[in-house]
Amino acid sequence: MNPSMAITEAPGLFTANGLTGLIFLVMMAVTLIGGLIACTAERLVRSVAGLIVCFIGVAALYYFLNSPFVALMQILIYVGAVCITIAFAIMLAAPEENKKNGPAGPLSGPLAFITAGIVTIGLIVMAMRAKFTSLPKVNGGSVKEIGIQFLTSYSMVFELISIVLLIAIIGALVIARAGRSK
Amino acid sequence: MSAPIQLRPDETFLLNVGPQHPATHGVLRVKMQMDGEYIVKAETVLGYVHRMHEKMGENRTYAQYLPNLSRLDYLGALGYTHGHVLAIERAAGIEVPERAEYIRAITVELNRVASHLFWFGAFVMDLGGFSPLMYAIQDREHILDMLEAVTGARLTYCYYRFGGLYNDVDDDFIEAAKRFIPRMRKSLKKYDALVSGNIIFQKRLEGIAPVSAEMCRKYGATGPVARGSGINFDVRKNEPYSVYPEFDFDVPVYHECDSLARYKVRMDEMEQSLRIIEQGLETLPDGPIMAEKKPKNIKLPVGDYYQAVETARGSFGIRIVSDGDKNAYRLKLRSPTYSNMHLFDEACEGMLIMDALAFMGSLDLVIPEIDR
Amino acid sequence: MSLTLLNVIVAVVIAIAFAAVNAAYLVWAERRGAARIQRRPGPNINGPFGLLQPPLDGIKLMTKQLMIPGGADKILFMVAPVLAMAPAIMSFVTIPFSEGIAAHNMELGVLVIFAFASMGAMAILFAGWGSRNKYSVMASVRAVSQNVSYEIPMLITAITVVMTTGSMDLKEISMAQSGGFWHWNIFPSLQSPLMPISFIIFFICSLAETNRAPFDLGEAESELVAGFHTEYGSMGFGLFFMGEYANIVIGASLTTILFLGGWDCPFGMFPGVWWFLLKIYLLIATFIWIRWTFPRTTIYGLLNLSWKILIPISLFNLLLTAGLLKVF
Amino acid sequence: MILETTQQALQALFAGSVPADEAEAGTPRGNGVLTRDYKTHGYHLDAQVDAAQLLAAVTILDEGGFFIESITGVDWIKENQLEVIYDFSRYDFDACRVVIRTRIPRDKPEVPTISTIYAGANWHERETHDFFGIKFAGHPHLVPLLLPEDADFHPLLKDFKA
Repeated sequence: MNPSMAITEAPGLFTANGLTGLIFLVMMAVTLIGGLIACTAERLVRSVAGLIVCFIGVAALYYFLNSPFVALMQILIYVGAVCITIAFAIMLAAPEENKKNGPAGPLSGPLAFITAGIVTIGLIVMAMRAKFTSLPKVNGGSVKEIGIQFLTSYSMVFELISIVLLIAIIGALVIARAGRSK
Repeated sequence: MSAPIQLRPDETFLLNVGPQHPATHGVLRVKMQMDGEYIVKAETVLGYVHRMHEKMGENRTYAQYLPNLSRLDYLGALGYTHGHVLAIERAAGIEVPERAEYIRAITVELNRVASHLFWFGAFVMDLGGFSPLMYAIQDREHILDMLEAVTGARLTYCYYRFGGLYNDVDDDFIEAAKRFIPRMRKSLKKYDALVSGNIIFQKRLEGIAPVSAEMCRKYGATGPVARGSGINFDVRKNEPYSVYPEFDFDVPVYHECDSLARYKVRMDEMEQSLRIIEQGLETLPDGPIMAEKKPKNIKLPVGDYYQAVETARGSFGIRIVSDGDKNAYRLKLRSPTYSNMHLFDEACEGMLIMDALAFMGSLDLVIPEIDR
Repeated sequence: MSLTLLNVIVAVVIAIAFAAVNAAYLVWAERRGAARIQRRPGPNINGPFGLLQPPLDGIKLMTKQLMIPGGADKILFMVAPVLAMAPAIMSFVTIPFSEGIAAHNMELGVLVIFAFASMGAMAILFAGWGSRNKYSVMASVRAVSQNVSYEIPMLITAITVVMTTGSMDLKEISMAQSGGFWHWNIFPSLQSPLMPISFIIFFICSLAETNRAPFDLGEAESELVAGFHTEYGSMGFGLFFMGEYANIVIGASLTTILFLGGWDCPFGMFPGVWWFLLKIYLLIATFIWIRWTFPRTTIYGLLNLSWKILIPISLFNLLLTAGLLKVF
Repeated sequence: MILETTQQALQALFAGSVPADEAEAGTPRGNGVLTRDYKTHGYHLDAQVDAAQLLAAVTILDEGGFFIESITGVDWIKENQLEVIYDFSRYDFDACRVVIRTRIPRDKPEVPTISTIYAGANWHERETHDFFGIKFAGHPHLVPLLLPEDADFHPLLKDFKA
């Protein structure tokens, strides 16, 4: 739950570590609140807003984890592109906003609750048992290093992702063009 | 050209453009059924400034009715009063002195230039360019100053009288008008450089909103709208009235039928109007400005009379049905923009909203003149 | 550590102040500039040259009641102006005004600005959607598709510059161009001969990204009334306004840094912050000049320009530069 | 040229009937085609037709390439009649203004619509309906145009009191 638990002695609030922890907690809270809004909001557009808050929180966490590149990419791609795409998708496909997705069975509530509970407890237990060691800094988040890594050790993954994106773009184009008569 | 649209009636929405909307230049309302940015169907709703001028025509004597005509179209009012006095003079058989007719022609053409100037500015503003409006208004101001000195009014002139004019022009006016012509020619060149050659401007208008000649005929479109569709129709040439046969001028006609053609027609018309003014000032005869034989109370013989004139917006017709009394039994005003605007509903179907509003601008609407 | 924190806070406050003052006085400059172009005086009553107009406008906007239209999505409606303003101010933090003046120099300066700029589209979308006004929704859809389309060529062009410089650090990019105007990125070099074209693409994109005429389809007052901020009054409108001008300053700053040598003097002497300011204000003056001269494009003309002209050219430029970098 | 052909074509509608004499307009006259002095009246042909012949007459003009100028009404309250006046003109230099008029009883004012032939007649007919209460049978959308939506009065009728 709280990684600062790993630190044995609780630091004062106004020391550097304490402030860092506080900011970290705030970021956690932002992420969680964003996620909650995204899940529970009645209107789909508000869900997107929640998602954005969530993504910004995640980006801040990345920044905190000393990888500003990933953090900025998170904002640029997830907030700037993915969320807008989702918003457009909602605008294209939501004439009835409040319609629920089919009738919910009598068991669905309890089942969902139980599943969520198990997952949560599992995660908590894992977090408590895990040893938090501070890993060595790999490359200080340098763009150059990341680029070299992408084009050498992870080039296969990188290319596969490109292909997935290409297929997605082609699919989107096909769907979009199908609506036109010419 | 706009891309073809696929009609999905269940996914359209109603957009209410007006009665208060920046593009309608007054209180005009268009109900648009939209499919995204495309117009599926449009219905114009009129009558927001309807004042029942025709009923006033029945209740007032012909002379009392004179000021009403200038309230139709606040931009080119002289053309409308010209139509009225011509109709009465025609029916009552009043001979107008030549000098008066020349001055009428000069002032009407000045007014036409003023009207086109304002249209030019407003039209470019419809397309998102602000500055030309200011330049146009500045040039128009010179005309209004001149007309004010002569007629006593800046917009709603009541200058013409049955049989002549209210007031003779003085040398100052002639001097000012002579000075104005070269200045205006220079301005027109400037407008050409600033606006006509602009690639964004051309792309916005070229091929947009085609109005075929046949469509013009079915709707009775006249004026620059018809001339932009390749119809060589100008009442000044087709049914010459006043002293227009004595002037050497051309009627600009463009065959592209698009918004750009309508724009070009008006820009060329300003030049032609300047030519008329120039010739009129040169050959302005001396003499009286009022007919000598003119009945004090005008009564028209029984019958009905029609007079058409070419105003800045097209052919304005006035039909007077007289029962011999001193006011009309029935007075019908045929306003050009009414017919021109009627095109809009049909022509804008399938258009993008921004093209449609540019098209609306190219029709040169003056709403009080539609609603009368 | 606390000193750094203090530094950061001071820097952020200065950035906000700079953004706000700029926004206010750019409105004044724009109005005066427009007036000059249109041969009229413009605001000249309040104070010398009308210089008191912006604060008075600010007071007026702040003291007005914030009207929320019935049926609007209140939360989104109120969040949108803040979302429009905040990222714009955040971007100021990374901009180096000269070698020594930068709130917080980051290695990834270019990326920071683009990341925050991408959030602006969301603000417009929320504003349009939250207003529950058809004009606003149409305008926001337009503005967002425009922003998304123009981000791509802008980013690609920026990457070209980053490749030639070998750094994403705005400071380093500026430093790499120091020593007279012939070192600036705008001039074609052996490695990237298409730089002037890149500059033009970047400039066009920054016009489009800031929703400025001739690409102001998001407001398009002659057809969509006032676009996405139709329903906004008082400070909600004020924030959108400030956000727009802050974005303009950032766009001009970025253009200056990437292409015009940052704070470098054209003649290789006395580099300093004044050169930087001179350059960005010249660019902003160009923005104003263009806005009051050109008519507006159509939405399809706009998207065609991006997808059919700017993106292919910028991609080609990217590949060419990459190839030439490898060769030389 | 056009003048003669149009006159003949319109005259054909009244085959067998006596051509109307040059009675002064304003007094009831028989159906038929009259030529008018353009100089004093401002139009060339004046055809009064029966409401049933209206479409035929307008079709002749449509085929002749005329454009529609306007449609209006006149309330002849003394004769208890309403008159509908259709103005047509030409785009070419062969100036020929044609007036088609038809008289209908005041208590049952109904004429067929010509908006099927001239799309532009739509508004003119709506306006005439506004002002005179004349019904245009077959008109697609006969609701007030210039008057308020709920207007049930017809201001240009001579017995209209505001």
